[in-house]
Amino acid sequence: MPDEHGMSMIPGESLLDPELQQSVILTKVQWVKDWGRRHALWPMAFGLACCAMEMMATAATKYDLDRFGAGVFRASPRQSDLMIVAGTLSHKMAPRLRRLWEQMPDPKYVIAMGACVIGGGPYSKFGYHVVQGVDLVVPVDVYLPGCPPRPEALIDAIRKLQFRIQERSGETLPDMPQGLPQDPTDEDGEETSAA
Amino acid sequence: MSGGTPEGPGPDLGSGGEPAGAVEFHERQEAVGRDVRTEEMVFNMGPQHPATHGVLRVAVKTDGEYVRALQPHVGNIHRCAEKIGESVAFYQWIPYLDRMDYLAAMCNEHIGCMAIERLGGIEVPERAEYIRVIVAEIQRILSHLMAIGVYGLDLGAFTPFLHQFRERERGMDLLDHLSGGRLLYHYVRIGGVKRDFSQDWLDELEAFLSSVETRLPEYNTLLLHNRIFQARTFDVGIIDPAMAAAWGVTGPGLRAAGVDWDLRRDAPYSIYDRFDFEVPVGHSGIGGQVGDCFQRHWVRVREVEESLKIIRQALAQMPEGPVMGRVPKGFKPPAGEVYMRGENPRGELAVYMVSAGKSDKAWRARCRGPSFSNIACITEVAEGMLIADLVALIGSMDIVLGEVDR
Amino acid sequence: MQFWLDELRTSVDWIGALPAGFVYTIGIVVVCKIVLVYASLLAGETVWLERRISGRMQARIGPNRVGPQGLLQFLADGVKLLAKEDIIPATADKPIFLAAPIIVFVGAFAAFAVLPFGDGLVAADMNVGLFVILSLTSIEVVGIIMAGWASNSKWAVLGAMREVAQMISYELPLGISALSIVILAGTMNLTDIVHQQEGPIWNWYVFRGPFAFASFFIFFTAALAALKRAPFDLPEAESELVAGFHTEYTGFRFAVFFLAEYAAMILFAILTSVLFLGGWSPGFPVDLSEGLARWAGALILFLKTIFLLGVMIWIRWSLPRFRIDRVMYLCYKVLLPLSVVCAVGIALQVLFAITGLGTDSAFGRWLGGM
Amino acid sequence: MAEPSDSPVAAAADPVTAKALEALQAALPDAVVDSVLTGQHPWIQVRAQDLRATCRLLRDDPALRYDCCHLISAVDFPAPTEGEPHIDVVYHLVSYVVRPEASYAKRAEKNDPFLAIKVSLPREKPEVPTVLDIWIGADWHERETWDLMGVRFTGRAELPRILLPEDWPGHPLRKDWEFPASYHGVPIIPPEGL
Repeated sequence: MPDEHGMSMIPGESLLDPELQQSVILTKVQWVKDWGRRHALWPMAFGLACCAMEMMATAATKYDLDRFGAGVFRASPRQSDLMIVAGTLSHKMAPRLRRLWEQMPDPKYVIAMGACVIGGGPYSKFGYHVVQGVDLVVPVDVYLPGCPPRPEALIDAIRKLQFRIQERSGETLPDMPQGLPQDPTDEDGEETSAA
Repeated sequence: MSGGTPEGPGPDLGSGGEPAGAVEFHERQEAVGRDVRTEEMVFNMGPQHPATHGVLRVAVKTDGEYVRALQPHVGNIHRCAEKIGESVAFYQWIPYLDRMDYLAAMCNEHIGCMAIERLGGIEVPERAEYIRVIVAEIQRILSHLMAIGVYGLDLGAFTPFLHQFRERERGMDLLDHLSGGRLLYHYVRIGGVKRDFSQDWLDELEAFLSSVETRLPEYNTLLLHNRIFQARTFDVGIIDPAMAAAWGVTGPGLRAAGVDWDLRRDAPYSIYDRFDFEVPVGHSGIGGQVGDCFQRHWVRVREVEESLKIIRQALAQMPEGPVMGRVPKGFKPPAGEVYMRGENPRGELAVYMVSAGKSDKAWRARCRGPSFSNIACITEVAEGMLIADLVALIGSMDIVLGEVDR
Repeated sequence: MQFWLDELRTSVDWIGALPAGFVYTIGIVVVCKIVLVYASLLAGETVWLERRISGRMQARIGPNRVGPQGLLQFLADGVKLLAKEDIIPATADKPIFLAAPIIVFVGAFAAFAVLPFGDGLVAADMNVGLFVILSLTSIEVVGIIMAGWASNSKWAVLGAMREVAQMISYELPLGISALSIVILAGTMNLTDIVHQQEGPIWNWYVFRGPFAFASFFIFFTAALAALKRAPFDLPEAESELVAGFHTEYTGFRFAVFFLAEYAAMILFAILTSVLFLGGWSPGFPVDLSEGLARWAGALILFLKTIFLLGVMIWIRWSLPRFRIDRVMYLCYKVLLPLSVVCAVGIALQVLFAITGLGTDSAFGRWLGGM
Repeated sequence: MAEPSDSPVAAAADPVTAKALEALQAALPDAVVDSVLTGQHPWIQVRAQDLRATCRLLRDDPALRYDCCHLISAVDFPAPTEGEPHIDVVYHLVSYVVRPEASYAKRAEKNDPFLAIKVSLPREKPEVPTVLDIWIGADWHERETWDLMGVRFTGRAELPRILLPEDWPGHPLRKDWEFPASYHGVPIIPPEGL
């Protein structure tokens, strides 16, 4: 769980005296950790709809997300740091998304890619089955508008997230959403996700 | 479970086991000795799984590596396109059609607009028809390139996937320069298209066509002619013509099964009857068996070549003139209904629209996503195959979940 | 290593005054550290190499932002993985889950102890060096099945099953083709095997007749399979099994698996160069046993290793993945009989040489490796 | 605008539908309720209880051989201008086997055996016999029609929802369906001001 002081996720660290946290060695350690996290954002290979095509295009030949160290798409949520929610989130999918997010180890980041996951997008008004924004389900770090956003925009979002991780390391993370969807159709009690 | 010994039913294996005799076993099971107990596992492939091409969830009952039964679960990105279709005005629905099959947006627009035009009796200028065919065929090339590349990815070859993106990006740029969008365009409008080609764009198009022409053999070297690829796809996931017809499989899946059927030729819409092109049909001469994964892949590759032909012919025939017909302001078609079918890259998209008259909204807007029927048939095809073959099968169907769930 | 320590004890007075056992203990620890750090760095840079080469192959660039040309990318990855949350699934078998990465790590890295990096640059110059390496790398299987089983995830179990089936099968052609070289060389000491290949390029064991030549390809193919490299990457086939046996592993434990995989790649690349490609011998007669020349030899071996790693990467990013039954088919019906034929053929070669049946010509002597 | 038959004023009867209608009237004289043979969407309406016999005939008759159920759709008419409130279920059928001509050369006229069968159901209790055993591909279409329109298909083992979750309230494509406020704690109607 992200604590209120920002990105330090190791249990017990936030128990340290705030003044001690400011001391030279600990800030250096924090800097090194942030540096690593910044340059090794492994996204989860997780696409929902149209935006996922642009996410793939961003990882592919012309735009090459791997330049920023963010091109290692992991299929298992256990090994990924960044969830790019690309596409429309439906009510049926929301519990699974939530579960995948919970399966990711801390520190984890979420980019809400596209109009649909920001606020329902074009489906907001008449789409009964579309969640009105992914931030109702998981906390979002970067909102990336567009329908779908261009790959340049996704690169920009990742750069912004990198900036946020290191340069604004102490900032508060977004609040946890209140509504926690239950998985209604998990009849066999099996894991619905990769892990 | 197969725990039955010759003497009688095997011991209860607890959770995960089915009651004895509930599941029929494949012949190969008999190779397991009598002391070996096997137990079935239920895998949930997806919704977050690299092989499901989106958010398909397939519950697979396996015995070791063999698939015993499977059930696809869809609806994870059900986006209510039909409800929206009857809630918004006709012209407002076209962008939603784009988003149904996001890899074939132009084709969807084309067919959706034609449905509405037929409903309202709107004439489309000649030049606009040609432009529509050209952009739809560019879209078909892009979609098939994606399908070819992603199929490689499913089979573990990463490089063809990224290589096809090189051509795909050129094509996307092309449509971007024409319409302003890379993936979803809203370029085809009711009554015509948004804007005309420019000479620069035509030059760009020519460069794109020739680059696809030169690069396609390279992709074939990486996949189609690759020994491992052939070993993975030959005789895997065979769909015979009767099965294809009964399940409603259309598009490359149907043609690979040996059914010589292409709406562009057999029920020509738009101006497809003016072009001379072949319809690739799976046959035993190309390797593998008719209707297997390899033949579906081969049909896609061949269709890219045919699309190139159609575009070249359309460019040569294209007349001068306006690109937008006369569409009455506050367009309200008379009461009636229309069923418009068209050949999408994935199969037959059909739009069934009912107009109540005196309204700018459809009374009912129904879509038949080709992938919806294509993916349903894997329940029958996949029984008894290996998990790796299941991945090959799903990949070869080339589904787009946005269209399955709509 | 003992050679170096002895030299140190005779040349430096105060070290010579220390008890011999103490010096050796400290020496072992230091050398182990050096080997470990070297192997880890090399493994990390192999990851970078792989990402850059695959980038080139795929008409893109690859990581280039961290450090010059992205050379420090693996450090960022490592730091990040170290600082990640360590999740142990609630349903996992905890002790086995925790022990599995350690066993895999030990299996992959312990073998470096007997691996020569150059003439005399070997931590433990054992007479049974090759045997030790092959047995230590087999330990990895145990760790992997532990990981797959203890994760209590179906994908992991399936991945582990595939891994075990594949590795145990491919150890047969791997071992037998290595055995061919042992027959040819008459020793399992890796340094001695390289010494026998010194001189002109046709002294390399890969060029000692058709059987040795075939053995090289069998060995390399079987090594690819044992390393779970594409086209044999079934245990972690992403499009089928999500991430295979390490699906449930996070952070540092995953990093260990990752590192062990690349360490094993380097291990087999070095082993292949030592067994077949003349080790640190440049391919022409030159003395590389003393002083700076020793390090030149190490550099030559390093270059050969990089070349073989490049080939592995090249193969991985070009080919689709095999299917499990095809993998087994290839092993038991193609590679295993071929490797046996090669071993027998080489044994006959040696027999002819010993009995003098071919020694009347220079060609026969060369073929027999005598 | 390739063919003149596409325009809504075309008066020529569709030969494919006429042929099917003829066969139906010969074999099942009571089944056909209504038919439209002209225009761009000709159709034949049959009684719900005769649907299975109709479909079986259409599939098995050697001259018809409709081997593919292309689409099943339902249209809700809660307050039609004439008649009772009803729900129409429309079956669109295609035949790949029987085509007017066997040569696949380029041709000007359609080579497209394509048929629409309609069933009208009472709105309160829309029930129609399943055609799952006639065309296996109808399975998902029937499930979807049940899911979104609430038409129950009788005679099949189970009829689960397909697109929406099992506990979703109501059938959204009914014209009188109302948006629920939330689903499992996640709001559905966007908050005010959006």
